[in-house]
Amino acid sequence: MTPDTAEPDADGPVTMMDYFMQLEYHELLCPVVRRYAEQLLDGKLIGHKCPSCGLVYLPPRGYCPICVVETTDADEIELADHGTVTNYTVVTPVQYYGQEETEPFVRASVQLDGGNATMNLQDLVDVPVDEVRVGMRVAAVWKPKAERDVSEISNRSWGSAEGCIDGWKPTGEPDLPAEQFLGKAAF
Amino acid sequence: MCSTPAVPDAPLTTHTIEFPYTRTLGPVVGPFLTGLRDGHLLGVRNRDGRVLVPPLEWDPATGEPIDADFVEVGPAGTVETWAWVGEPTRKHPLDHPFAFALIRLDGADTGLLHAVDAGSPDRMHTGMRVTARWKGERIGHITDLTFVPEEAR
Amino acid sequence: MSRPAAVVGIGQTKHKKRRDDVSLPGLVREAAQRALDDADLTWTDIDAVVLGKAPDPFEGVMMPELSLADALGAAGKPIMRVHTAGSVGGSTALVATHLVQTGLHDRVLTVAYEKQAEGNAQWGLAGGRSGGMGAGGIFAPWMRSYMARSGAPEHIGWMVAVKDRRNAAKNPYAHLQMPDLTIEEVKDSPMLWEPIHWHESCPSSDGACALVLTTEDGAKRSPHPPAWVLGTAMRSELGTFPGRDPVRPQAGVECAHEVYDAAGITEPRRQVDIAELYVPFSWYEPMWLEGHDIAGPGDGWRMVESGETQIDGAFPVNPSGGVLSSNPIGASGMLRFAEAALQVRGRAGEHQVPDAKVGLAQAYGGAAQYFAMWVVGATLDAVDQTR
Amino acid sequence: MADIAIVGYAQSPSWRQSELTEPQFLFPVISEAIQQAHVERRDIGFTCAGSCDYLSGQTFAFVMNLEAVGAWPPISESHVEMDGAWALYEAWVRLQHGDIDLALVFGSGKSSPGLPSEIYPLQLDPYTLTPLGADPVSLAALQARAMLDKGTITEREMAEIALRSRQHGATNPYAQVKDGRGDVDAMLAEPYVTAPLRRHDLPPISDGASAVVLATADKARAVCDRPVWIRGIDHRIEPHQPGMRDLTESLSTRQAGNHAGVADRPVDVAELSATFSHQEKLLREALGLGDRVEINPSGGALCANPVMAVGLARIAEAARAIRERGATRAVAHATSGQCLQQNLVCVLEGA
Repeated sequence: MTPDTAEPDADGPVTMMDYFMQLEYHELLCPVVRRYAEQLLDGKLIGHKCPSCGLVYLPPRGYCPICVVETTDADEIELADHGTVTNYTVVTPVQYYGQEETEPFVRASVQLDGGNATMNLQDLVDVPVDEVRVGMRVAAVWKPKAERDVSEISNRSWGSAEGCIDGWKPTGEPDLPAEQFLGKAAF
Repeated sequence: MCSTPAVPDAPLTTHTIEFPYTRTLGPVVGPFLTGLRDGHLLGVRNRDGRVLVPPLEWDPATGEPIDADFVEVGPAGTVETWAWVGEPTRKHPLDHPFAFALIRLDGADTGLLHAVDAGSPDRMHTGMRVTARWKGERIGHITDLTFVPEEAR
Repeated sequence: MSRPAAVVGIGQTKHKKRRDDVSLPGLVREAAQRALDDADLTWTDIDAVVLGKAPDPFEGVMMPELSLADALGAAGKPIMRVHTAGSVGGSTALVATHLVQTGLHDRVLTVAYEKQAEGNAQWGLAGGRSGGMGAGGIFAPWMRSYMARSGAPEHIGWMVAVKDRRNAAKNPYAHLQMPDLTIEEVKDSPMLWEPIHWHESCPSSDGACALVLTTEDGAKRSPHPPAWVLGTAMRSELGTFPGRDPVRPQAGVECAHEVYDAAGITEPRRQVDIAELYVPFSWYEPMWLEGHDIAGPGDGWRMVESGETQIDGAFPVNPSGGVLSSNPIGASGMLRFAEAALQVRGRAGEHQVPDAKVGLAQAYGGAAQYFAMWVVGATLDAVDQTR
Repeated sequence: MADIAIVGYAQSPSWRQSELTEPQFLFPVISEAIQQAHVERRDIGFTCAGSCDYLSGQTFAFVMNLEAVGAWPPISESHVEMDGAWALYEAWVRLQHGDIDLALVFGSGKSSPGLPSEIYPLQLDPYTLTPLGADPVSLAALQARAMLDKGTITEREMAEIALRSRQHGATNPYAQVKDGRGDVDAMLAEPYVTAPLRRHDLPPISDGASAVVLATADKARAVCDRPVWIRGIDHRIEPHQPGMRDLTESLSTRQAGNHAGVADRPVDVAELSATFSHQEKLLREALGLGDRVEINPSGGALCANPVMAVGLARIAEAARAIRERGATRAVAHATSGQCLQQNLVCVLEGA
C-alpha cells in the first residue's frame, strides 16, 4: 500500500508532485508521566486510583475522566507487574512509510493482578504468536536496570513501558477462564 | 495536578512526523507545473476575461468553472507588496535572506506569491520590476524558479 | 424551532484506489457538482457549506476548508469543517441538516472526502510511528469478543464480505467490483488481524460525497423526489476505561434510541426498509445490528446467516456495498447517509431496494466511540405509514 | 433566531510552554465554566469542541480531549477542526432546535511543541503555497506592507496598537505578555523581524484553553442573574490565494459583521482576533467601530494567542466585559487562515 512516487516522464506532462512533510515537536513531559517514567526506571509500575470510583489509571493521567475529578500523588498506587491477558490481536504489519515491523506481531492487553488496571498494546515474549490465549497468565520481563530507557515516553502515548519492559512472558500458571475477560476489559 | 505550570528543567520529548505525500495535479495545476518545468508561466482566463495566476480550476470569487484557457504570462512582473525574510526557515525556497512578494506578472490580473532574491531589503520596493530566474534542472514544481530584480538580470 | 429538511441533491465520485486524474479540490468539486446537478441548483444558490474529513495528516493539508473554499464556491459564505473521526461524514451531514432545520439557511451544501492515495492512513493512524496496528488491529479483539459472547460461527464474517461485494457490483460508484467473490475466497484470503481476513477488510479509496439539503419549499421545487430527514443523533463516549464494553458501546445504543425516538420508530427491524451501517470489517454488520438494538443479543449474526440482510432480504444492510467496498475514510460516513437517502428517493439504480420508504444510516469512529445516525423517509409521514 | 445566552465562561492562563497536556489544562477550565453557570454537567445537552491535530502533531488529538469533559455516560458531542469560536457557532445552531437547553463549548491548543513557521504553511494551497514554506509572519508582513503602501496605517500606529494591547494585557490575569512599559519611539527603534513587522507586531506563541456554557433563554434566566445574550453571530470566508483578494480590507469580516448586526446599536467593547497589530485597524474598519469603542481590553491576541482557543476567548472576554465591567454591548471576532481569510463575528448584549 505504499503510494507510487511521482516519476514524471522528462518531457511528458507533469501530473504528480511530491511533498515531503517533516515536522518536529518538542514537548515537556507532564508531571504525572514524568513521575511514572522515574518509577519505571526503578522497576515499578504506578497508577492513580480514583478517590471517587476506585478505577485505576496506568499510567496516571492526573484525573479520572469518568468521575471528572482530579487525581494527585496522594492517589498513587504501585501495581503488580504480573497479570492476565484479557485480549490481544495479531497484527500483520502494513508496510507504510516509517514502519519497521515486517513479521506478524502480537499486541495484548494485560490486566494487572490486584485491580482493574490494564496495560494496552503490550508485546508478548517467549510464546509463539499462535499460542496466545485470552486468560493466559503473564509477568513483565524487565530490562536490566542499566538498559532501561524512558526517552520514548511522551505525553502522546501517555507513557508506554517498552523501554523498560521487553514484554510479558507466560508464567505457566493455569489460564483464568476467558469468559471472565471477554468484552469486559479490552483495548 | 493543575497548579500553574512553571517552566521546569524537565526533559523535552521529541517527536517527528514525516511523510512523503504524492499529489495528483489535475487539469489545471498539472499544466501550470508542466509549464514551469518547460520555462513558461501560465495563467488562466476566467469568464470575465481576467487572467488568474496561479491558474485555478474555479473562479475563486464565484465558484464558476473556468475553461482551461491558458495564457502565457511574465516572466517579468511588478511587485504589489513584499516582506523581507531576514531569517529563512528550512522550508523556505532560499537559504539566505530574501523577500516574499506578491508579483503581478505581465499579462496577469492577480498577484502570485513567490520569493525575490534581492540580496538586501534596500533593493526592494513596491512597484519594482522583477523577473523569473529559472533553475537549471527543473522538475515541474513551484520552486523551479525564483524571482530577481529586473535590473539584476 | 425546527422545520423539515430534505436531501434533494446527492453526488459522489467513482471511488478508486487512486484518482490520478484530479487534484484534491477537483475530487471534492466533482461530488459537489453532481449533488448540485441532481438538485438542479447552481453555486450561487448555495447559502452555506459544511465540510468534513478525517485527520488532516492523511493528506498533509491542514484545515483544508481554507484552500478548498474556492472549489466549493464558498467566497462570501459560511463554511465549517467538522471532524469526529470515522463518524465525520455522518456528523458533517447532521451539522448541515441542523442549519436548514433551525431556519438559518435554505440551501446547504455538505461535502466529505478523503484522498487516501496522497498519503497513507495506516501511517496516520499510527501517528507516524512504527508498529501501528491499523484500525483492524484495534477492532479485531472486539470482534473476537463478539464471536465468543454471541456464539457466532466464523463463516458469518465471510458471508457479510461476499454480500457487500455483490451489492457493490450493482453500484457503479463502488471501488471494489467483485461480483464473483466466494465464501471460500474470503476464508482463504490472508489473515490481516485475526480474525479479520483480507477480504473481510475495507479497501483504501480516493473519493468524495456531497449532499444538498433544503427546506420544504426547496424540496417542492426540486426536480427529483426528496429524502426527508426524520431524525438525527450524535453520541460520543470515552474510548478506553476499565469496564467499558467496546463490543456494544453505550454511545451506539443511546444514539440509535435517540434517532428512533426522533423518527417515531419503535420496532426498527420491522419499520426500517434499508440500513446503511458503517462496516469497515465484516463482523461489524452483526455487531451493529445488535449494538443498535435492531436485533436482540446474539441475533445479529442469525440475521446475516438467514439472508435477512441481503439486498432482497427483509432487512437489507448496505445495498451500496458499504465501507467494505469503498472507503474514502472522511466520506465513508456521508456515503452511508447518502445511500440511505438515495434509496428512499428511489434513485439507487441497480442496487435499489424495491419500495424503500424508511432508511437508516449510521457512521462510527474512533475506538468505536463516536456515533452519528439519521433516519430518512420518502415522505414526512413515512414512519407513520409503517404502523 | 431564538435568543441564546452565555451563562458561564472560563479560560486558562496563556502559557508560553505548559508542561501539562491539553486535556490536563482543559480539565479545570471546563469545570470552572460549568460551575460558574450553576448547572450540572449531566444537564448539558450538547458539547462541541475546537482543536487542531497539527498543532500537537498527533492524529486524533481531539479524542483525548474528550477526557476533560467526562464523556461517560455518553454525551451528544461534535468537534470542529477550527477555533472554538466555530464550535460555539455549531452549539448555538444546535440550541436553536429548542429540544435541549444547555451546551458546553471549548477550544484548546498547544502551540509550544511545534514551530508555527513550519506548521502553518500546511494550511495553504498544497501545490503553489505550501512548497514555498509561506509562513504566517511573512504573509502578515505582506498584508501590513500593502496597508502601509496604501496609507491606511503607519508603523507608528502599529506600535501604538501593540503598546496599548500590552498595557491592557498587563491588567489581565490570563494574558501572557504583560509588559505594558515602553514607549512608541523606542519600539520603532527596534529591528524588524520580517519587515515591516517588528517583534511587538507579532503574537506570542501560546498554550491555553477556553470554555463557554450556552443556554436557551428560559434556562439562562433560571440559572443566571446576568446572562450575556448572543444577539447575532455569523461567519464568512474569502478566496484562498493571498494575491486574489484585497489584503488591505477584510471583506469577510464586513460581511459577517453585517449579518450579525454589529451596526444595529452602538458598541462599547470589541474583542478582536487581531493576531498582528495592523489587523486590528483593518478589523475595526471592517466592523465600522468608531473611536469610542474600547478595543481589546483583555490585551487581545497580541498578549495571548492560544490558537484554537483564542477566538473563543475573545467571546469569553467580550462576555466578561459585559458581566464584570459594565459594558452594554460588545463585539467578539475570531479568525481562521492567513491574512484574515475567514472571520466570525458575534454580537453580545447584557440585557
